[in-house]
Formats: sequence, C-alpha cells, structure tokens
Amino acid sequence: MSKVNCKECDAEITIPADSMQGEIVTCPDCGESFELVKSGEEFSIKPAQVVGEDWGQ
Amino acid sequence: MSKVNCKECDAEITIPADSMQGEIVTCPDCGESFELVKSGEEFSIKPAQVVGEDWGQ
Amino acid sequence: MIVIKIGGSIVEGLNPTILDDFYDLVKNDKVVIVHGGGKDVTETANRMGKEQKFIVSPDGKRSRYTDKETSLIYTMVMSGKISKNITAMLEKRGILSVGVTGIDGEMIRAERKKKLLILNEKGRKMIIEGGYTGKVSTVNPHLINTLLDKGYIPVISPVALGEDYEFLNIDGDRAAASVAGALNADVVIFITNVSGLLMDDKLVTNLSLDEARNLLPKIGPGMEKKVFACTEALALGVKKAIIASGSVQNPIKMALENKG
Amino acid sequence: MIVIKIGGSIVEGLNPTILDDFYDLVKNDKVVIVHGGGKDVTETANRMGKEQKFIVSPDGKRSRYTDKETSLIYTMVMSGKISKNITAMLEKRGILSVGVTGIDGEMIRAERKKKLLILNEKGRKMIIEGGYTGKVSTVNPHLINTLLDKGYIPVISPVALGEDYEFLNIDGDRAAASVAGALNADVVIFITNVSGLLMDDKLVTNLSLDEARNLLPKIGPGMEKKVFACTEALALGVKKAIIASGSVQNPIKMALENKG
Ligand SMILES: [Zn+2]
Ligand SMILES: [Zn+2]
Repeated sequence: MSKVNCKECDAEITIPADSMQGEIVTCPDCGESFELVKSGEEFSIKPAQVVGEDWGQ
Repeated sequence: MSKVNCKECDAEITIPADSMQGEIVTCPDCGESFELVKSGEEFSIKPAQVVGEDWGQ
Repeated sequence: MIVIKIGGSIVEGLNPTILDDFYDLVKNDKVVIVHGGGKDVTETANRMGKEQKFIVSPDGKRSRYTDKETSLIYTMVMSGKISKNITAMLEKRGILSVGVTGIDGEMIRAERKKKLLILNEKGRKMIIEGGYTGKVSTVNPHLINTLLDKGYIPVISPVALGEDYEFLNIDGDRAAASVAGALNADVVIFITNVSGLLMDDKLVTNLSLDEARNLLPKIGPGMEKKVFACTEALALGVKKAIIASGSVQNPIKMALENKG
Repeated sequence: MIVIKIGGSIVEGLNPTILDDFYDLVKNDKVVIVHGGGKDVTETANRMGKEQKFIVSPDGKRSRYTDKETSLIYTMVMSGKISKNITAMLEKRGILSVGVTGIDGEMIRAERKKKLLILNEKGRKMIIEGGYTGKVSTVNPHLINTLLDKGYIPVISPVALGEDYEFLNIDGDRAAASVAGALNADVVIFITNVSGLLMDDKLVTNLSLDEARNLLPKIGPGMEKKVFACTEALALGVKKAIIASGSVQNPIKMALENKG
C-alpha cells in the first residue's frame, strides 16, 4: 500500500499494493482520475489520457 | 506378381506385387497403357482415362 | 439503396431464404452487404497457434484484443475466407458480387486507438496499448458506386486502413452504419442471429434517433452495439435503420415490410 | 494495357524500385497485376496443422496437391493475405488498387481436373483424384475493365470458380496469360526471382511463339512454366510476352526497354 497526492486537490490517494502500471485511480475527494505510472517499486500518477472504447469485432 | 491380358492385343502384362490401385501399366507388345483396378487381392485393368497435368500453384 | 449487415456466415443461423430476398431485391434496388465473422477469426487464429485474447470495456463489452499479428489474421479470414464464401454463395444464386475491404481503393480509413480503457482481471480500470483496432474516420463510396453501377453487389469486409496503411479491425455494425451514411442509403438493416430487438416482448424496428438513444441504457451489451450502430446511421442521414432476425422466413423481405 | 505477374510478395526478392515503376507506368497506361504465392500458402497451411502434400508430374513438375480443405486455405491466403498486402503497399506508394479473385464477378472460370497423372513414390505413373486444381476455361474481363476505367489497378489472385462454384487453385503464370489474352493486352511480363530466362548466358526476352516453343525442351521445369505461359499468352493474341528478373533496379522499366 502506498500513497500519492492528487494533482488536482492535493488529497491523499491510496494505491493498492498489487496495482499495475496503467491502472486508473480516482481521487476520493475531488473525483479526478489518474493513470498509474510505476518506476521501480514506486508509483506516481499522471493525468489519464482520454481513450476510446474498443468497438472492433 | 500377377498377370493380366492386354485388352488391345491380348499379350501378357506383368503387374508388380507392390502395385497400387490407379497405377499405370503399359503393354510390352503394343505399348497401350492401362489403369490398374484392385479388387481384393486381384488386379484388373481398364483403359487409362486421359488426364491433364496439375498446373496449380 | 439498401445496406445489409449480416454475420460471418450466410448459412449459419440465417434462414436460407435470405438468398431469395437478395435475388429479388437486386432486381429493383442497389444492395450493399457488410459482413462480420469474429468467431471464424478466433477459430482460425487459435488453429494457427495464435490464441486470441479478449478484453472487457468498463461498461462490460467484450472484444478481441487485436495485436499486429492478430490484425493480419483478422484481415486474412475476413477478406479471404468469409467474404469469398458469401460472394460465391450469392453467385451460385445468380447474383454477381465482388468482395472488397476498406483497404481496396482506400475505401475505409480509420483512426487507430492509441490507448484503450479496459477492466483488468482485478476488476480495475486500466489503460493499455490500443493495438490494431480502429474507429472509422472516412468512407469513400467511389469504389462501391463503381461496382453497383456495373451490376455487382459489393460484399464489404470490416477491415480499414490506418494512417500508416496498417490493417485495422473495425466493428462490422458500425462499419455498416458508416458505409450506409456515406452512400446516403435509404435503409440499413442489421441482421441478428437473435430474434430481433425485443422490448417488452415486442419487436422493435424503425427506431427514430431519439427512441434509439433512449433505448440504449435498457438493453444488454450484445444488442446495444446494434442499436448504437442504428443511431450512428440515422445521425449520418440514413433514412431508416432496422434490426431484424435472420432466422425467420425471408428475413430481409419481412424486415422491409416491418414484419420481421 | 500491360499485365504483370509477380510472386507472392512485393518485398521479398523484388527490387523495391518496382513500386516506382508501377507509379510511373499507371500514369500513361492501364496496368493489371496477377500475383502468386504458393510458399505463403504452404506456411499458413502447415501452421494450421494442414500439412501440404506435393505431387510430381511424369515430366518432373512438382506441385501442391489441393484437396478441399487446402483449396479453402489457398483461397484465404491468396486473397486475404497476399493480395491485401500488395494492395496496401501500392496504395502507400500512391497507387489506388483493388484486390480481386476469379471468384469476384465470376471473373475466372476453370475446369476442375477430375484425374491427375502423377509419378508415385515408386517412380511409377499413377492416376489419382484431381482435387481442387483447375485449368482456366474463361476469363470475363468486365470487372477488370470496370476497375481500370475508374482508375483502380486490379490485383488478381489466382483462384478460379469451378463448375459448382467451388474454389480452384490455378497456376498464377497461366492465369496471367489468360487474363492478358482476355484483355487483349499489349504486353504480359512475368517477373521471376531468378535472373531472367538465360540461354547461353544471354537473357531471353520478347520470344516469338515459335522461338518459345522451341526453347521449351531445353530449360528446367521452373522456368519452363513461365515460357509455357508466354506461349499461351502469345497464342491468345497478346502482342509481347517478357520474362524478366525482379531483382534488378527498376525491373519493369528495364523489361519494357529490353534491358532486363
Ligand atoms: Zn483530488
Ligand atoms: Zn497390348
């Protein structure tokens, strides 16, 4: 379990220990979503890119 | 080894023991070709159908 | 002009009288067929030792994860197997047809999805590389019109060209909607292997754009995609969008007569 | 009008400047491409667990034995993989093209060989079931002309329709000859991955029909097939038949200038 601070409102966001690069976390205070970036054992967050849904066959 | 008689000139045509259905035998006397037909252990001959060559890919 | 979306097989799950419908229809109208066939792609890929992976979108839609190799197998099966089988089947019934893809004549261009938002095994939302799935950006109807003008029924496989001329997996229903829009089609019919779009046990056809959008939240993900494609087609100016069962007698005729 | 037969890959063994040749050529002339690709079929079939069998004709030619399942894989790889790769490669170079087969528009009809005469493992002549190999009976040039008239380069896969609308494996070289004949083409060029047809170390091009027939007994089976296809094309009224190496700089330009 680690913690990062929301880039929007600075509230604490808890990151589950088994999280993976690319997972989305949401700030409990302001509701903003971020994408997890893993470097070594450390997690940081970056703004989640807007992505489409997969509509292929 | 078995023998059949040529349908063209009645000469004896020798059929090797390991022959298979569909093989072509040629009469040593008149040169006519025939297709082998196997029924049980017996061979008979029939006129060889004219066939094309395989020119596919 | 009628655009008809069918599944991957004209024999499986479709009433054989659909061939009679096509035969009658092409006498008086221009007909364009768009096909699907994901199941066939999966079977062939698995047989080639390329196990297919499926991903789940946050709202529960399951779809193929199309990596580079899968995009090539997808293109091969769609355009070399399914399309040719449909084409030959139509021709055997006396309907001249030509199988094409979005690659041919650069007919369908799509934007590759750089990133995809999925639910991972832990049920968490996650962003992954987009692979070779695309969203249709433009349909150039020139090739289709060329074929139609000369009496050929185009059979279109849902493969698009990406920006770098890579092959992209596009959804067949949405491809049919985009094609119908580009052709200014009068009608687009989505043939399903379930018995039409049933709401309160009543078959729903000829949705208005607003009706369809209102329906969307109320139905399951399988049918949702077709209703969504209906709304897209209608938004693109297609006059009528119909979802109809393919298992009934004369499925296209029935759908057009609102009896499907 | 020029018909150009290439192998199964526009990258493998072909000088990349062939794309420049196509680009220049289509500005002033109508160009039709026919492709091969047996190697690719074999690879995909083997990968699918469908081991390919080869048979040998009494005069030593080795060819695929095409049973029903192989005919479907053959069609799939030819029209869904090789053809689409060539099409996309041309389009990337600015040449709009459309991949079609003999199935599309019933363009190429062939007669299925009911029986084949082969040499079996014991070196004896033997008659076997013909499988799904065909000899071209008619080429309907209507679809090709339709595409050419609208500015599309047709890329034709060597798959024909049999009497019962089954898919038949036809030889690519002979298909190119038949197509060139049906189109009344001025030139047919057979691009090889060996360095042209060499006789006494001199490259042979522009054979007359008699010259070609005289050459036939003197050359190996690989090249023999191309020379034979030349004689067929010339007999069908094509004005010029050229066998040229694809590995040289600007292979088509060189061939047309008799420098290949
Ligand atoms: Zn926050
Ligand atoms: Zn005799």
